[in-house]
Amino acid sequence: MQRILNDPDNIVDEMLEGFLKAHGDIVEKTGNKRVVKAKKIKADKVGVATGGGSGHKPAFIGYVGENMCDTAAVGEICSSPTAAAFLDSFREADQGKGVACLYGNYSGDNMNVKMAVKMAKREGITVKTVVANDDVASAPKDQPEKRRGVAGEIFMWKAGGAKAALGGTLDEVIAAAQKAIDQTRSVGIGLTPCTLPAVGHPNFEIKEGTMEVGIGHHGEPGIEVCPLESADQMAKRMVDIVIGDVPFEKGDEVAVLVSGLGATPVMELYVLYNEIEKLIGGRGIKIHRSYVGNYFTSLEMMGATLTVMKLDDELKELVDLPIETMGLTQI
Amino acid sequence: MQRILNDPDNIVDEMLEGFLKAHGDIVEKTGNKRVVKAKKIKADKVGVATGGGSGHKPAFIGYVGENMCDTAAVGEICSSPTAAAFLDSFREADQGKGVACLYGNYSGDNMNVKMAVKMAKREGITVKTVVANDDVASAPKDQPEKRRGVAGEIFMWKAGGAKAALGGTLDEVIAAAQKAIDQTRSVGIGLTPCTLPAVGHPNFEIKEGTMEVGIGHHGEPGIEVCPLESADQMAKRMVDIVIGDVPFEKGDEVAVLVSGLGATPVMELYVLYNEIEKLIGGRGIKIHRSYVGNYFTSLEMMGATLTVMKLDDELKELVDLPIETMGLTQI
Amino acid sequence: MGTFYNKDGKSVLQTVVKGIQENKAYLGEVDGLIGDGDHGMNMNKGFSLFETRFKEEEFTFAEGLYELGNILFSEIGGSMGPIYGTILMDAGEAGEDFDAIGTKELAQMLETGLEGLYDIVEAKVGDKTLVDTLAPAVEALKASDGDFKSALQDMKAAAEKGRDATKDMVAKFGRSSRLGERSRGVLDAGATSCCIILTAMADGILEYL
Amino acid sequence: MGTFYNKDGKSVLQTVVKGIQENKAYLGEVDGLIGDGDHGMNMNKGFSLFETRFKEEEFTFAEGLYELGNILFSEIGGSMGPIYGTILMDAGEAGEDFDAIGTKELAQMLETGLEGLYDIVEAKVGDKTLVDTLAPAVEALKASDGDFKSALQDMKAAAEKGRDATKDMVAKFGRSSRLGERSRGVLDAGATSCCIILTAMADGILEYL
Ligand SMILES: Nc1ncnc2c1ncn2[C@@H]1O[C@H](COP(=O)(O)OP(=O)(O)O)[C@@H](O)[C@H]1O
Ligand SMILES: Nc1ncnc2c1ncn2[C@@H]1O[C@H](COP(=O)(O)OP(=O)(O)O)[C@@H](O)[C@H]1O
Ligand SMILES: [Mg+2]
Ligand SMILES: [Mg+2]
Ligand SMILES: [Mg+2]
Ligand SMILES: [Mg+2]
Repeated sequence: MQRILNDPDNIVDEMLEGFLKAHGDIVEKTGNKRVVKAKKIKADKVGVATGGGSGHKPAFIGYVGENMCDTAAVGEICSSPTAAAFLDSFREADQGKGVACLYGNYSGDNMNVKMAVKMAKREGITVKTVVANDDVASAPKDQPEKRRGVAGEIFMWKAGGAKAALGGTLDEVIAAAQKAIDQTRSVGIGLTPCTLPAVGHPNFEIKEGTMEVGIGHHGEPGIEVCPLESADQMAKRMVDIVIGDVPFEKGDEVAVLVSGLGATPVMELYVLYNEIEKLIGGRGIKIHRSYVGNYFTSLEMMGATLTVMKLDDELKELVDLPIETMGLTQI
Repeated sequence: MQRILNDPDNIVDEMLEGFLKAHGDIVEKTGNKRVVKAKKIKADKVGVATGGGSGHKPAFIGYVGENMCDTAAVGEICSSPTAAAFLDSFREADQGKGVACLYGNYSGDNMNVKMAVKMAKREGITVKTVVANDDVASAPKDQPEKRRGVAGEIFMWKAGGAKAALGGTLDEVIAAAQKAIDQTRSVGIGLTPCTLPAVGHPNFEIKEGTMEVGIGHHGEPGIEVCPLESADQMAKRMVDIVIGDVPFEKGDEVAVLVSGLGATPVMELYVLYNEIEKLIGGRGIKIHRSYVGNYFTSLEMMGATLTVMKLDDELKELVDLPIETMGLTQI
Repeated sequence: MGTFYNKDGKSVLQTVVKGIQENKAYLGEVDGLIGDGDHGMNMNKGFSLFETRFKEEEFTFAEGLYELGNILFSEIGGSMGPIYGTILMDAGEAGEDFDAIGTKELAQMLETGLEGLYDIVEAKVGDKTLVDTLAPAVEALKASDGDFKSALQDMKAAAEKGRDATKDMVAKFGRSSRLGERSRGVLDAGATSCCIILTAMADGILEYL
Repeated sequence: MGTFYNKDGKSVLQTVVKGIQENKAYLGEVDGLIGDGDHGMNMNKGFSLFETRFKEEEFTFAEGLYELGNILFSEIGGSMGPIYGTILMDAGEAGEDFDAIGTKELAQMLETGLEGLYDIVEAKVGDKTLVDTLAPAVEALKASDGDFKSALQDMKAAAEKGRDATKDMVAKFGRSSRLGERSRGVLDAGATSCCIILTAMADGILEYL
C-alpha cells in the first residue's frame, strides 16, 4: 500500500487538522473535533448542515463555505459520522431559523441523522432533512428510497445552500434541495478498487480489462461487470442510464457534473466529458453549466461518475450563485 | 491499463475539446488547436504565455485565466509543445506590450521556446522568458541551470500573471516572475509510477514498500530510493530538502503548495500538510498562504510535491491577487 | 444453575474485545464482499478505544457493556454506532442493578438490547443483518432450562446457526440490500461480528462458572 | 560506386517509417529507463503521421526527409521536433537539387543535418545523445572510398557502434543529464532511434543498388 499515512486509525483526525490549517479563510473548527463549520455563517439565515464518511474529498467538508453548507459532520472512512457529531453540527449551523440537514442515503447516516434530529428537537432546534438518492444504478426506479446518494449531493447542497443564503425559510430551503435532488440522476463506472488504509488491501476486485458499471462510492458492486470500453462507449452507457431514468427531455436545460473517483487522470475526465457533451447535446438537451474534476471521490479508485440535474429558473439561479469552498469556488 | 480513453494517440486533442467545452467561461480556442487563450485578456497589458507537455493537469492550460496566464501551448503527453504552438501562443498573448513566456526547464521546451522567440522577433513581437528551475532534487545547488521546473511554476505564473494584470511593464513582469521562481524550491516523493496511455505499461518502477525521493514530474528518477516512510517522516525529508536549499530563514513569510501527483487521495495530502505545517512553523517560518490539492500532477502517479516560496511585500501582493482559472480560483 | 458476579465483568469484556481485535481482518473481508469493507476496521477501532480508555478502571459487566456501546455510539458512528451502541447501552442499563448474573439476567439484558435495536431499525429475522444472530441467541437463552453453562452453550450454538443462516439470505437492509440476489451466498458482516461478540461473551463468562 | 535516384526516395522513407513503427515499444522502454518513456510513442506518432499524409503523394528522397522533419517540428514537438526536425529538414534541403544520390551526396545531406543540429544544441560526441550516432555515421560516409554499397555498410556499422558507445556514457544533455552517474549503463534513446533511422535508410537505399 503506497500511501501517505501515519497511524491509519488516526487518518481522519490528522486530515482534519491539516484541512483546518490550510483553509482557515473558509472554515473553522468547533468544539467537536469531528464537526467543521464555515467561517462566516451569515446571521439570521437557515443553517445548512451535512455530513458523511471520509474518503470522498472534497466531500463533505470541502463543500462547507459561503453560500453552500454551513457545517459538516465527519465520519470515519466510509462510515457515517456519529449522531453526536450530527447533533453538534446542527447546533453550530442553527442561527435560530432552523437547520436543513442535506445528506446521502446510507443506512448509517440515516440512523445517526434520525437520532441527532430527535436530540436537536429536545433542545428546541428544528431540523428538517433531505436525503440524496441520485444513484440510478443502486436500485430500480420504483424504489427511490433505496437509492444511494452520490455526486448529485453537490447539486443538492448547491441549491439548498444558495436558497438559504438568499434568505429562504427552512421550508423553502428544504423544498429547493429536495427539488434539486429529485431532478438529479447519477451513475458511476469503476475501473480499479480502493484500499482503506486501516485494511491495507483492496476489499473488492475489478479485473484488469473489465469495468464495474454502476459502482457505488464505497465500491459497492454495480449493475453489471463488462469488458473495459473506450471513452465514447462509456459515455454512451452513462448518458443512457442517467438520461433514461426520467426527468430529462429534449429542450431541457441541465447542469452536468463529471467527477473522477480519485485516481483517474483529470485529462481523461475531459476526454469523457467531450463524449458526454456530444451525446447530451445530440438529444437536444442544453448544458447550462458543467463541472469536470474530482468533486466526489472514493479514495484512490479509478473511474468516473456522471451527474445530470434538470434545471428550472429557480435551480438555475441557485446553481449560478457564487460560492467559495475548498471543493468548488465559483465567481 | 484501466483508463478512460479512445485512441491514445488522440488523447491530447480530445482532452482539449472537452476542456474548452467545460470552461468556455474562462478560456477559448484559437486558430492553433494546440493553443488555448484566456477569454478576457485585458487590452494594453503585457501578455503572459506558458506551455508544456500534457499529463500534468491542471498544468498548463488549467492556469490560463484572468490575472494568471493569457495563453498556453499544449504538447503531447510529457513532451514539449512545438515551436509553432509557442509562436502562436505568443501571437495570441501579445497586446502590443510584449510577452513574458514563463515555462519549465526541460530540454524540449528550451529548444522550442528559443526557436519560437526567434520567429516572434522577426514578426516584431518581443518575448522575454523566465525558466522555472525550482526542483531541488534535479541538480546540485551550484548547477541551477540544470534544475527542472515543477510545481513552483504555479508561483511563477501567479507572480508574473498578477504583475501583468496590475499594469507592469514587460521587464517588471519578467522581474517578478524571476524573483518568484528564484525564491521558490520544490521536491517530490513518488510512490507509484504512471503509465503513458500510448505506451500501455509503466515505464519505470517504484517497488511496493519503497519511495522515490526527488522524483520528477515525468517519473525521472530522484536522489534516492528508500523504504516507504510514514507521513511525518516524509514531511521531514521534504521540508529539510526544500528549506535547506537557501533562501528560507527564521522569521520569513512563505507561501506553501502541497500537490498530489495525481492518484494519491487528497485526504492524505492534508495528513502530509499537517506535518509540513508543524515543521515549517517549528523553524520560525510563517505560512502566509497555503495550497493543498492536485495542482501539478503526473497522470496517475501516487505521491506528492512540496513547494515553498519566500515572500516579500511585492510577492505577497502578487500571490494574494484574485484569479479565476480551472486549476485555481482565488477570491 | 450458576451465576457470575456483575463486578467480575471486566475480564468478560476483555475477552469480547479480543474476539473483535483478532477478527478485524476477517470482518473486513466479509464486509468487503457485499459491503464497503470497513466493518472490521471500525469495530476494532471502537473496541480497542474502549480497551485503552478503561484499562485502569474498575467496572461491572453491565457498566462495561454500556461504556463500550457509548464509545461506538458517540465516537465511531457508521452503522455500528447506533446499532451496537443501542444494543450494548440498553443491555448494560438493563443489567445495572444486578449483583449476580445468570441465565435469566443475561437473557433480560440482551433482550432489552434487541428491543432497543428494533426501535431504530426495521430489520427482522431473515433480512440478513445482525438481528439474525442476536434474536435466536436471545431466544436460546430464554428457552434454556436454567443451567447457565448449558444456556451459554445453547446461546453460542444459536448465534452460530443464525450467523450461518444469513449466507443464504438476500439482504434487505443496509449497504448490501441494493444488491438483491447478488447479496446471496455470503455471510452478513454484522451477523458475523455479533456472533463473535456473543461467543466471546459466553466464553468469558464460562471462565467464572 | 553506385547511386540511387532521388525520385525513388519514397520507398526508402517508407522503410525508415517502418523501422520506427516496429521499434515503438522498444524505444519507449529505452527512454523509460532514464527518461520519461515517451520517445517511442512520439516518434511513432510523427513518422506514422507522415506515412498517412503522404501515402498518395509522389515525392523525392530529399523532399520526403524535409516533410518528415517538418511534421516532427511543427506537429510533434517535444525534443524530437526541433532535433530531428532540424536534422531532416536541413538534410532534405541540402539534397533538393540532386538527381542521383551516392556516397558523396548522402554524406553532404546528413552532414548538413548534423551541422543544423549543432546550431541548436550544445551536445558533442560523448555526451550521450543522438549526436553519438549521427556524427560517426557522417564521418564513415565521408571516409568511405566511394563505393556506395560499402559506404552504406560502413555508415550502419558506425551508427551501431556510436549507439552502443552511449551505453557507457554519462548523459550531459536532455532529461537524463540530471542523473549523473545513474545514467550510465543504458543506451541513449535518441542515439537508439537515430541508429534505427540510419540503418533503415541504408537498407532502403541498398534495395536500389
Ligand atoms: N438498516 C439496518 N438494519 C439492521 N442492520 C443493519 C442495517 N444497516 C446495516 N446493518 C448491519 O450493519 C452491518 C454493516 O456494518 P458496517 O460495515 O460497520 O457499516 P456500513 O454498512 O455503514 O459500512 C451489516 O452487515 C448489517 O448487519
Ligand atoms: N539538449 C539536447 N541535446 C542533444 N540531444 C538531446 C537533447 N535533449 C534531448 N536529446 C535527445 O533526445 C532524446 C530524448 O528524446 P525524447 O524522449 O523524444 O524527448 P524528451 O526527453 O523531451 O522526452 C535523448 O535520448 C537525446 O538523445
Ligand atoms: Mg461503511
Ligand atoms: Mg518527453
Ligand atoms: Mg461496512
Ligand atoms: Mg522522452
